Amino acid sequence: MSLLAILQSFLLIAGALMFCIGSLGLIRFPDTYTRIHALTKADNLGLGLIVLALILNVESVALALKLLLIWGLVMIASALSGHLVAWEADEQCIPLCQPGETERHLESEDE
Amino acid sequence: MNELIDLTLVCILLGLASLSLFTQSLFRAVMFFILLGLILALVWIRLDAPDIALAEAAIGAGITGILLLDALAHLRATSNTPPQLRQLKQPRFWLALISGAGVILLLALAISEPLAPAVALDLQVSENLTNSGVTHPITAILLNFRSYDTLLEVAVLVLAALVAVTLRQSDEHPVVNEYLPNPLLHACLKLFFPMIFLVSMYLLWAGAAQPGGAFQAGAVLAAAFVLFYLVGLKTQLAQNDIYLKGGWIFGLALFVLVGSMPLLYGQPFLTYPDSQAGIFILLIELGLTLSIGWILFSMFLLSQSSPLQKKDSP
Amino acid sequence: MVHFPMAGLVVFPLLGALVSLALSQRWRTLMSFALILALLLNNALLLLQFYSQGMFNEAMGNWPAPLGIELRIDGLALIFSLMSAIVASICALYAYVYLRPAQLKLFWPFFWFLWVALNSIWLSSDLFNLYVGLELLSLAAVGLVALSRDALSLAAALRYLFAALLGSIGYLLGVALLYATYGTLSLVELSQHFSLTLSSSVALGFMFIGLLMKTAVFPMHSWLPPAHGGALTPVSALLSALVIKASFYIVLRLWTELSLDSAPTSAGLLMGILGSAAILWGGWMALHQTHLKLVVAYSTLAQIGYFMLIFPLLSDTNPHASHLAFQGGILMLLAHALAKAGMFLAAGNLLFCTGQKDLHSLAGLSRYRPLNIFAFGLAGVSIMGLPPSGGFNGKWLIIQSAMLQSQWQWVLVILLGSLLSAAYIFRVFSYTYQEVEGGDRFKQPSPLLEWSALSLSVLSILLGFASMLVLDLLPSHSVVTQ
Amino acid sequence: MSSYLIFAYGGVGLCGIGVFGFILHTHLLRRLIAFNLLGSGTFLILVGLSQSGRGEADYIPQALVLTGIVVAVAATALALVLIRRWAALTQHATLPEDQGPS
Repeated sequence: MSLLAILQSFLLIAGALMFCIGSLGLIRFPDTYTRIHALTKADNLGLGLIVLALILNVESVALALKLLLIWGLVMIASALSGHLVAWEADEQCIPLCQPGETERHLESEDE
Repeated sequence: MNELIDLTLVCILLGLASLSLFTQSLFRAVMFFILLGLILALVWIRLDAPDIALAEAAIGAGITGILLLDALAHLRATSNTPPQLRQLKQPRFWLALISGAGVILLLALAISEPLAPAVALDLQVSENLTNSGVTHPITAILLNFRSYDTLLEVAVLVLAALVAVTLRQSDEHPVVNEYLPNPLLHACLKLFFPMIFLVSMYLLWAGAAQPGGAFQAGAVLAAAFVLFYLVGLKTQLAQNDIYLKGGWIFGLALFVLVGSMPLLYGQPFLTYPDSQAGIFILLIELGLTLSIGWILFSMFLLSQSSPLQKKDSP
Repeated sequence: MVHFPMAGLVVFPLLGALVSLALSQRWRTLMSFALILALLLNNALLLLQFYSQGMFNEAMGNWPAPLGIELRIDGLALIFSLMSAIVASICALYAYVYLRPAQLKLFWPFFWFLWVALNSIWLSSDLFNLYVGLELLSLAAVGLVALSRDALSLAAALRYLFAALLGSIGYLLGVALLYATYGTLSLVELSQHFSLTLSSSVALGFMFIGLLMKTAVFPMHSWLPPAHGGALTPVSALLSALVIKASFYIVLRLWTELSLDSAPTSAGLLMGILGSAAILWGGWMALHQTHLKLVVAYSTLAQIGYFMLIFPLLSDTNPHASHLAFQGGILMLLAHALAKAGMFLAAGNLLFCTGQKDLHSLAGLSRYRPLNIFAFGLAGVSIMGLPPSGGFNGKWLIIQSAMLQSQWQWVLVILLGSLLSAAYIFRVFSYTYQEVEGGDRFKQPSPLLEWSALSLSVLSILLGFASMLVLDLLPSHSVVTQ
Repeated sequence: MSSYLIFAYGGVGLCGIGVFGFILHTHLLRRLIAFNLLGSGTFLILVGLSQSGRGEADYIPQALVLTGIVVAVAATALALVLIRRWAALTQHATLPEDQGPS
């Protein structure tokens, strides 16, 4: 196993882990704002790590640039969508959870 | 190893399918369904069908998801009875169970039989590919070998849009443009719009040689139109009946026109002139892309104008 | 120019759809009727071409099957195409007078798409193309049902849509299995390689269940009466006369092309039992309706049952008898299309006269609106199967075939069904003959409405005299046993 | 077992679940979701099974599925329009015969 392969697998696994952490945050965090925080931060990093791992493997510069472009676009998109969700939540006056408090509004949201 | 991935995918697929049917909350059901669409896109990749993966992600998950969510918002006020799985005594439950199990059993039996296709249609496709005007087999099938299917399929799309117009309330006001007054959204979308159009046209252009084509491009275009609408840019064009319907039928009209031209020269319907098939296919696809984008968008738009009257008492 | 008449069957209605969406009101109507004329002419040309050269195929885009899609004109396709041309043009004329301008504006495109779908189904010999055609047909039909936009018709449209969608998926499942097994979608090529293995039986099972659901055969029929009974009158006529025939036509095509008559008789028997149940149940329900259009809709259910009786009678042991059954079935289908369209239009006129849906309100109409009652009655003659009518000839051929094969149970069912249909039609009559006081308080429908209903009814009677002319179009032994 | 065949069996499962849900549910939106599942299952069988017979990608069923997906979306959109209008008129998302005593 070459050094490159080891580095690649390390990056891939780390990226996948970041996704797991982000998803964990989505499930476990108490309110909308913290959930967005978990999703946008962790997933962007995760995608970045995976893109890096893939770049190590490509032959042409063009392909590497394309991969980087994907990363960049996804970052802008997720930043924007995160912002929009938080903004809409703020518009609807969804409160921030205080420490120790469990979610209330979500139960009513599902009905 | 690969089988393991496939099996996992299938398990996720079936799990999501059950969840999307049997969760109590309708909102979650729709969410699970959209998720299922995304997983399906992965499955299509595993099935060596990148074209379908693109279409599934854009049309199956994207457009269907948007329409479902949109409808859900309007259905909020209706009496939403959650599924009652526990009512085992209902004959309906047993009928459903027996039919579902019967379908699985019969299909599994049928599938387990060894296959011996007598006709090798895929060989014929690759033999005739050079005469079809494009190098991507799926585009060749959709717009040349079986273009008659595609013609009828576009008619189906126009028809669906037509029903949406039919059911529009006659007493309604013009569509109120309830855009999102968010400065960041505007700024980012200004950056994105050219890119989305570029992607759409690229998908169309690439369809001749690679995965892509009119339907995927049309779905992307529809997304761009919806974004246009959301940020409050001019969508007055769609208010005008002539432009609205003109946009729908543009692709179909072009298709019929190009298709019936050879009839005048004594050739069968939908025949392309020799050695110019590629150009005509691109022309038709361009028309289809615009029309499909417009149809999908107007489905979204027309549904905006009939808000549900809120119920007075729950 | 050889290619023109056949492609015209699809191109003209497509042009109609485009024109009716794009043009202004006056031009829309004008062009629509011009295109209807063109289509009638086109059908006549096709008939001439068929007389001169017999059955012929045409490959769309010059790609022959199995790679491309081939359209085919044979006797069966031609009969159905002529039938839909006649019924659709008279219904269009009726709709033009009957519908309000706002409704008419929406009616035209749906009508044209419906016609596109019908013609594409009659002509197609490709399994997947048939699927697309079926979907186009169902969506157009659902749109037509929803045209009146009230809650009742919306519920009917939804019920119809879900039944139709489930039916299409059933059909598509079957196509998937057949393609995987035989590697072809062309019906002609499939029939060369077809053998009744487990997987192809399952495939055909799914296809038939789906198609019969779309045809509203007995246990899967509950969507039909509200949809056909609740729609606007010209729409009801189109749906009952033509739309349900399309899915049945595919069943018939598959059955004969794949030589299922040599299959185990249990399949045919099952179809026959379903048909018998439909005849009895539909007749019984029609007898107990209080709304005129629901009576006619349930009568459609019963009539579908007669078509199903073809299948147990198609067998390879007695080619002559099974050919008789086939001819009888086709005649029944044709007679039903003409008579049921006429009956619905006449019923629409009667409802227009009284302004009410209830059967009791018909009292006195025989005296004051005899022409409409006469149209209704003539159609009823064909539905009941009294001589001389297309319905009688069809029933007679089927009975003959059943007697030749000594399958007496079907004869019994047909006789019982005829009694029931006589009962529900005379029941309607008995209401109209009741005398009322107060003289002529009914509205007068425009003569065009009355005459279009009457012309269809008369045609269904005339079919009784011209039966041989129609049957000559069919191959002399269409149920060929290889 | 080839991966094509695995997905064909997955499609069988989807079809079964779809039929079960389609008949069981009375809520029209859920029924529509069930119909879409049924459709996806059918598409998986169509592509998966015919490719497992050949052992390689077969473009014909893939093209058919592309057509099928578009048709399914059109049908779904049409159904949603009808459902919404029905809900707006009656405040119900189920058909009258399924509403039961209330």
